[in-house]
Amino acid sequence: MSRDSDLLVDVRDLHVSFRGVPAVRGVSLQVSPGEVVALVGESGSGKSVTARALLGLAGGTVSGTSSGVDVRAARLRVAGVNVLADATRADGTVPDAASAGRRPGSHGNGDLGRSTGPAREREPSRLRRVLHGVTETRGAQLERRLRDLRGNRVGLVAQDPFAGLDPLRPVGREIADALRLHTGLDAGARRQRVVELLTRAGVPEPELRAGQRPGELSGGLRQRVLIAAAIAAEPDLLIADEPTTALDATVQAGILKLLASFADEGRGVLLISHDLAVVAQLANRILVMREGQVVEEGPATRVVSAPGHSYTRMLLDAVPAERPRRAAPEQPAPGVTVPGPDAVAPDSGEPAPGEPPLLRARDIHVSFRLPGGRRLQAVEGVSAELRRGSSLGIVGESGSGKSTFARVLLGLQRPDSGTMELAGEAWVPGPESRRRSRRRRIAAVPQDPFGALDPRWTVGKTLADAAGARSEVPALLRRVRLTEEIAARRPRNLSPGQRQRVAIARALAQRPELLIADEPLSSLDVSIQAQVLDLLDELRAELGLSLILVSHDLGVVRAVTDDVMVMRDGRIVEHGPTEEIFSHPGEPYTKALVAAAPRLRG
Amino acid sequence: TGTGSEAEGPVEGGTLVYASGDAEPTCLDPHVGGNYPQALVATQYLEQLTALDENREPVPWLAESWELAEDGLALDVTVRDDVTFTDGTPLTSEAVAANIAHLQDPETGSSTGYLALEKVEDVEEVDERTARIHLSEPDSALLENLAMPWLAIQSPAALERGMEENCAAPVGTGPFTVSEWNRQESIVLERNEEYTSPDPAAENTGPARLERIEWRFIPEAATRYSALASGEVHVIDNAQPDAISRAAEDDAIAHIDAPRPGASNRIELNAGQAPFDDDRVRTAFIRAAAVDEGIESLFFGTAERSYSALSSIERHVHADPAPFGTDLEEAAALLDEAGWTAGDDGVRTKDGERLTLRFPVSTNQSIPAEISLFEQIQAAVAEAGFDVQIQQLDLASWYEALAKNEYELVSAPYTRTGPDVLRVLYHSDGIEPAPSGYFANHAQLDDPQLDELLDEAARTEDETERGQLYRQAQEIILGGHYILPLYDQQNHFLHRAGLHGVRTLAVSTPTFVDAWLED
Amino acid sequence: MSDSHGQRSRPPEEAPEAPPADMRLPTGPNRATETGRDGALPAWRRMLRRIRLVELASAVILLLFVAAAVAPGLLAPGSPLAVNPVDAFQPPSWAHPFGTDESGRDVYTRVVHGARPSLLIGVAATAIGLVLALVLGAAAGLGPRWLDFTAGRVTEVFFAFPGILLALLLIALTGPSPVVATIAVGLSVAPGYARIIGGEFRRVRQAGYVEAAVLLGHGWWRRFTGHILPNALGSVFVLATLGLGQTIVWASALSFLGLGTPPPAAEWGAMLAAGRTYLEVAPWLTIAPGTAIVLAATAATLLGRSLEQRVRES
Amino acid sequence: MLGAVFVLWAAATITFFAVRAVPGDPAETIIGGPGSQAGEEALAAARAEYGLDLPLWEQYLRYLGGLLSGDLGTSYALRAPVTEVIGEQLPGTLALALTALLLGWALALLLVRQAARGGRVSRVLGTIMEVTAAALPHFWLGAVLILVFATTLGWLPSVSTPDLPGLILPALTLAIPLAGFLGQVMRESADDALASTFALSARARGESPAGLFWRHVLRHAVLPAASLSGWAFGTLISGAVIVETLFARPGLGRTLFLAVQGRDVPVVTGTVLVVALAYVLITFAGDLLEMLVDPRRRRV
Ligand SMILES: Nc1ncnc2c1ncn2[C@@H]1O[C@H](COP(=O)(O)OP(=O)(O)OP(=O)(O)O)[C@@H](O)[C@H]1O
Ligand SMILES: Nc1ncnc2c1ncn2[C@@H]1O[C@H](COP(=O)(O)OP(=O)(O)OP(=O)(O)O)[C@@H](O)[C@H]1O
Ligand SMILES: [Mg+2]
Ligand SMILES: [Mg+2]
Repeated sequence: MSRDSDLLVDVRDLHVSFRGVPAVRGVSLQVSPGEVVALVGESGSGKSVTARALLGLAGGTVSGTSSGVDVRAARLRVAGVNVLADATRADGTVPDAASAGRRPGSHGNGDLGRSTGPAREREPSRLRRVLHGVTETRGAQLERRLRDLRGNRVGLVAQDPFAGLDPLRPVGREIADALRLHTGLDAGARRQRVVELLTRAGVPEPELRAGQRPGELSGGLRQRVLIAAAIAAEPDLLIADEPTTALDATVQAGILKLLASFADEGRGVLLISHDLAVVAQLANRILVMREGQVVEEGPATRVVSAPGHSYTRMLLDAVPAERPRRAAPEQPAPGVTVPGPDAVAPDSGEPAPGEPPLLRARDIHVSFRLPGGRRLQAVEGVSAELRRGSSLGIVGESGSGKSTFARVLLGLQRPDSGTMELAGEAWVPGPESRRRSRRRRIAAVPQDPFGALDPRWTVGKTLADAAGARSEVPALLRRVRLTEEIAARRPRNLSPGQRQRVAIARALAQRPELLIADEPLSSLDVSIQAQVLDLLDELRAELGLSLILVSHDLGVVRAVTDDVMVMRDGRIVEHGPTEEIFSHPGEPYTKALVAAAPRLRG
Repeated sequence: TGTGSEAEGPVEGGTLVYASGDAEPTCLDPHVGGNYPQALVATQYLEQLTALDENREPVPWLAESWELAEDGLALDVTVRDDVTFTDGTPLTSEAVAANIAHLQDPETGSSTGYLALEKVEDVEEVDERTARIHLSEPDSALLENLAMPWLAIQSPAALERGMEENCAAPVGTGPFTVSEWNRQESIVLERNEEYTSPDPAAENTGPARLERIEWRFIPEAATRYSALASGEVHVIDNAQPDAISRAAEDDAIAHIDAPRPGASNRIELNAGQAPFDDDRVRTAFIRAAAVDEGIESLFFGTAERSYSALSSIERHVHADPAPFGTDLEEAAALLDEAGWTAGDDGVRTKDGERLTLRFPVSTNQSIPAEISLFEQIQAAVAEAGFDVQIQQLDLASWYEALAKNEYELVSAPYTRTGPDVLRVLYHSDGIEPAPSGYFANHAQLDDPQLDELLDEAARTEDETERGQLYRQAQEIILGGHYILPLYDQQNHFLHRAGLHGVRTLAVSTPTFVDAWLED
Repeated sequence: MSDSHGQRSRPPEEAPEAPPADMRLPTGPNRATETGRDGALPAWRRMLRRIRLVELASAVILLLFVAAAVAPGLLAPGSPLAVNPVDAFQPPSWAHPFGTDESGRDVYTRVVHGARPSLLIGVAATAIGLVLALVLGAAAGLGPRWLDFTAGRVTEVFFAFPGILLALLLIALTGPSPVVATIAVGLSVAPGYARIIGGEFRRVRQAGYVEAAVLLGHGWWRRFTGHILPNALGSVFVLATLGLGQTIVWASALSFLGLGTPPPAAEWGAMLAAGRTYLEVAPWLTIAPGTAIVLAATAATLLGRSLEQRVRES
Repeated sequence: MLGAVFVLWAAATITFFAVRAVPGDPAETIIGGPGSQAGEEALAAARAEYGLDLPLWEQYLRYLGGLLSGDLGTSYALRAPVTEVIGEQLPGTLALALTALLLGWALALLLVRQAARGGRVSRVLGTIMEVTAAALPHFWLGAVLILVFATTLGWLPSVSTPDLPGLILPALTLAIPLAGFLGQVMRESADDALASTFALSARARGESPAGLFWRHVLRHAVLPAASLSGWAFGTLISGAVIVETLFARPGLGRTLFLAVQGRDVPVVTGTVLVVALAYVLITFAGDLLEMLVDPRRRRV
């Protein structure tokens, strides 16, 4: 590998803890120019915290609000800048003598960035902070240096696309900010560049989108905006934290290509993902993390083909696309959904011949008003039917109206026209009071689980509320592979993957007949994905659960659903039995989608 | 350097800024309504038929002379011949008749002036300069009353203009004329260049020396004083005790103490109903109410204890400290005797009734120091078992409380010229409320002997005899413990030491005829 | 119903069947602290360690005020009404720590005895304002369209009235008394609160977790009490703690206009209003009650915010 | 629009009846203030002139009729058309209230900004400052400002003058408590915004703490406060009653106070109408600001 001084990222023995709770425990990590390094691993294993620590933002945002964060490392250099001293400062943390004693000093390479008398140095800074409420002058200098690092030399695509953009500002402004901060472009040039960047990130109609606010954009669009903002100043290093979770396969392919080209230009990429297929396609090197530690590290090909650690092996085995469809297809024959009247209903016993389908949506139209008065037709005449016990996948490019359609089915979005019936009874449109008594029959996993969890409620309370009894909470948590300890936490202190599992657990808690899940697995690592998928299978078998699954991950859709519906621009372009559509896609769009899906091998 | 030290004599010109703490009048014509703020400002542009000399005897002003008929039922008033109103109308007997008619016209809504002319039946224009005032009864107070600004003589032509216009800019014969009125802010008064009628005590014979007066309204005492101290204004009225005591140490500020005539500042005990219909309870209250120390500390030595119903500047004033001695034990004994027995919480009761005294206080009329004094009285009489309830009310509610007879104690100022004010305040006629609900006899003193004395005094022209009658009347009022006199109605002015020649007139309003500013 | 049950089974510190080690996520917040520097300390010391200085100071101050309100005689044995004109305008001294007022009353005693009426005015007026605001705000922020419209208009009419006018009219109608002043002040702060609360409700009702509750089939009331109110409460909380000081001060403005708590009651607002006459000769007359108001409000705000932050961050 | 008319109508109606319900005879106000010693004739004349002898509902209808034609009636005490009285007083009060509003906003922003940049200590200090400011009575603050800046330092006039220096002290007196309140209200949302993921994104983009504040946090902080502009204006009018008295400033606040004291019904209702109108306008402006900042509000 190249000499140390050339390294874009040089981290030795990084420790991060929150109020004494360790999140990262001794991670070492190097990224050279031209290299794509991937961090994979369990949800909550500290991947994001590691990534943030590289920018001196381990604890989140600015000083003052994130006290209680402790960052220490034997070495923490990014693009030649020693982040460490700055990191501690910017976080407003002052390490105290007692905990300094516990610092694991296993790396004796003499470059102990923060152990060279930090206490002596920091004492006055605290005093001054007390007096003036401002960072001391030296700290300010370092802060300025760090700011030059952030955005300019290192770009970060933050993990959660739903919360990563300021809801009050047009997204184009966010991108333009990066340009304003790091380039000398004037306003006009910036505007032009924003459009270019959006185009490059695969955003259609970039001029229009630049003027919209995050609330008006689909998850995938927001994620691409974040990418555009991160690459705006052409940084040397791009840290991409789950950059494609909300993207459909074709767009994902485009983004991955973008990242690859980045590395080809001699820049570095630190990619965080739980999608091993994506990682395998792109990364030169892979680090596998677990509980704050790196358990395995090595060249991508080697790690994928000959995993050394049992956990890595487990991860690889769990990749859905690599598993035969339906791990244990005991009985369920595919319940055909597409308006074929003769379809056979699955497991839940033979339906009476005249029994209506569980769900029948007819000709749903939804439109939104855009700035400037134009209307956007988000869903245009979509119909669907679902028999009891069967499952329907909805795939399609980002912004094609999948979530909107799902929200109509849930009775959360009033359609402009169209109707939906639940087990033959009117469901939508109509007043909420008519739905209320039947609500518990349908459960949902929203695309934005963070927003859907009451920030004031502990996980335990949320689950108990949905289940109706506290006693079920531990079991629910175990089902989604969360520890019971999570029950006492609040959403803010969970990683996205943890939140998503809480959302799933809540949906299951109400023992629904129908589960409508919008990207339920996007933030989960494959091992847990597999477990959740198994769980869904189990429930379908046991309880006759019907499922509507919105997902970008064609592997998952293929593994779980009986039928699939492909959407584009608010319309259905193709639908039919899943296997058939995947093996013989009829429409060119479907073909492209299937072709673009990353594979772990080959 | 420069002109105008005291020694060198008066300087011409300049604008005087006067800051009044009184409410801004709603009408600048003092005939309408008739309160003290109106008198203050009207003194600058209106003048009266008579003035009062240093002995408070009526002397000619706009009236050159007068003659009372034998039977006392007609008064011939001859006005000066060299005076014209500032609108050019000459001063004639017609003007006198028009003014009295204006005051007596219900549409005018005069109250102070109207009452002062109660006995006037009609005015006859004997000739160009002589008006004969016919009276229903002899009125020994009439000439004194004619000295009040509320009976000032205005241009008959101007009175014709109608109330709205006249209120905005009355026309008189004074040293200044109203030129501008910026509501809630100031009234601008310009010098009357044709001025010929200074009051008898004036040293200046021609037009005023000041060119202009800016009459500002600064209701907040501290602000007013601050403005004076920083030289933003030259004169302030309603100077507060603490400000006066501070000003005493400031060479740049001078003090004028001009107690108002008429009644003294006193607390009246409502003898018209229980418990004060019992002389013993009234006496007990007065024995218990210690005020001397309070007056000393709250007023910083600027107010002097009064023992009289009348202002100390009035003629025939009779002061007697004897009825007002304090003695808690005597108070207790008297209450015991009257059947008020001590209760558990220290408040006495009788037949289940608590010894509660309602004391409505008008915040518009009582300054903070005075309210504090009331609080001290409240605390002092509590020792004897009285439960005084001070209710701070706005003026309208205060009158309402009085009209409904919902009070045992009250402090109401009354400014008027001459001892006849006693008749207004303590004649039993004053118990019967006017249609508006107003009545002046708050003590509800109903004593035929007193009524007789006061009526007789009002008819008596002979000053010695009059003095006798008023003395007897006052002895009844003081001896009967109907009132607790506190001090003269406070009327303090502070002004920059560079302002000279300020004097006060009949009702203690300042005149600036002689005044001049050092520059 | 499930609450009592829930209390028992809460923090699964010693879960009977701990998940296998490799399934464990980073440990809970308490654990590391225990094993760390605080490990040796008993539980109550650990509790104390976590109490921030600000919280402690605020709590102590509030406790003092509450003590003064409950048993003023303990802190200041004298009578707040005992006048002694000879002693008027004494600057602070050992005998009179906060000096004496224009009637020679001991300002310290008055401030202590003023705690009850003042805090009562503050708390009651704020409560009146908040309850009204909650009703109006809830109707505006949550109800159906027509109710939103009506409540919105009512709030606006309320608003359009200058608060002081309301107070003046009420007082003119019934005469001044602490109760009227309290009601008047409560009414006049209500529209401001209603506006904030309405906005907050509007924000919260669109939140994903409220949708989630809809999906669970929870009715309006359950959504309101379970999610909307608690999440909107943050700002309500701020208003409430701020209101404590503000309402006392508003009431004192009425005293300034001569319409507040009738004298000579020892009430902070009335003391402020009365003392301002002597601002220059005896500044301690306003400084003492003013400081009391500010201290009470500040302590309530700081403690409240701190606790709220704890709840949010725990 | 209809809402605004309703608000104006309701405000006028309530005021009309409320003032009439208050004890005290308006006729006395007409003839020289409460406690006038006027006779029955004078009172009757005054009542007839102002229509006070009519049944209350007829007076009300007449009043409404007058309103429709833009006639707010004639002041009992000032004997001048109410429109004229208000017309004279409004500019001064508007200037005062708007200056105070702007000043209050500026000070509040400063406070929030200061708190957003520092550590916990400065946040606590900020809170103390805000709460203290919010708990300063106007009459006391004004008196202290006069004492310091007029009497002692002599920098500014103690009596309000129509020019700018005369406006500073009164406006400050109103603005400081307002700033404390606004600051507290803003703080809450500012904190949330600071802790959010988008703030992290911005910081990761290289935004400075100041940039983060002005470009992101500020918008979120301003929202709840902006919705309060109308209300803040209302409190400023209430405060103006005191400040105008204190600084001897002509204005609507004092007019209102005196009119209530004098039971001058036309002036009270007229003033309330004008304040209500100003409130409606300012709320509208505040809503515009809110919508400008937060597009989510536009759809509702
Ligand atoms: N600000 C914070 N305060 C307290 N704990 C935190 C904070 N941020 C992260 N954590 C905790 O640190 C651990 C690591 O979190 P991190 O976000 O790095 O996980 P991750 O590996 O990125 O997971 P995911 O795949 O779900 O995104 C988690 O247990 C999380 O709950
Ligand atoms: N509230 C809204 N206002 C305006 N436009 C909206 C709104 N909600 C959604 N849209 C638009 O409707 C279209 C469909 O959005 P939707 O969220 O249904 O997409 P999606 O298929 O779920 O995409 P993704 O896979 O990225 O989540 C998008 O163009 C989006 O910008
Ligand atoms: Mg993560
Ligand atoms: Mg979506």
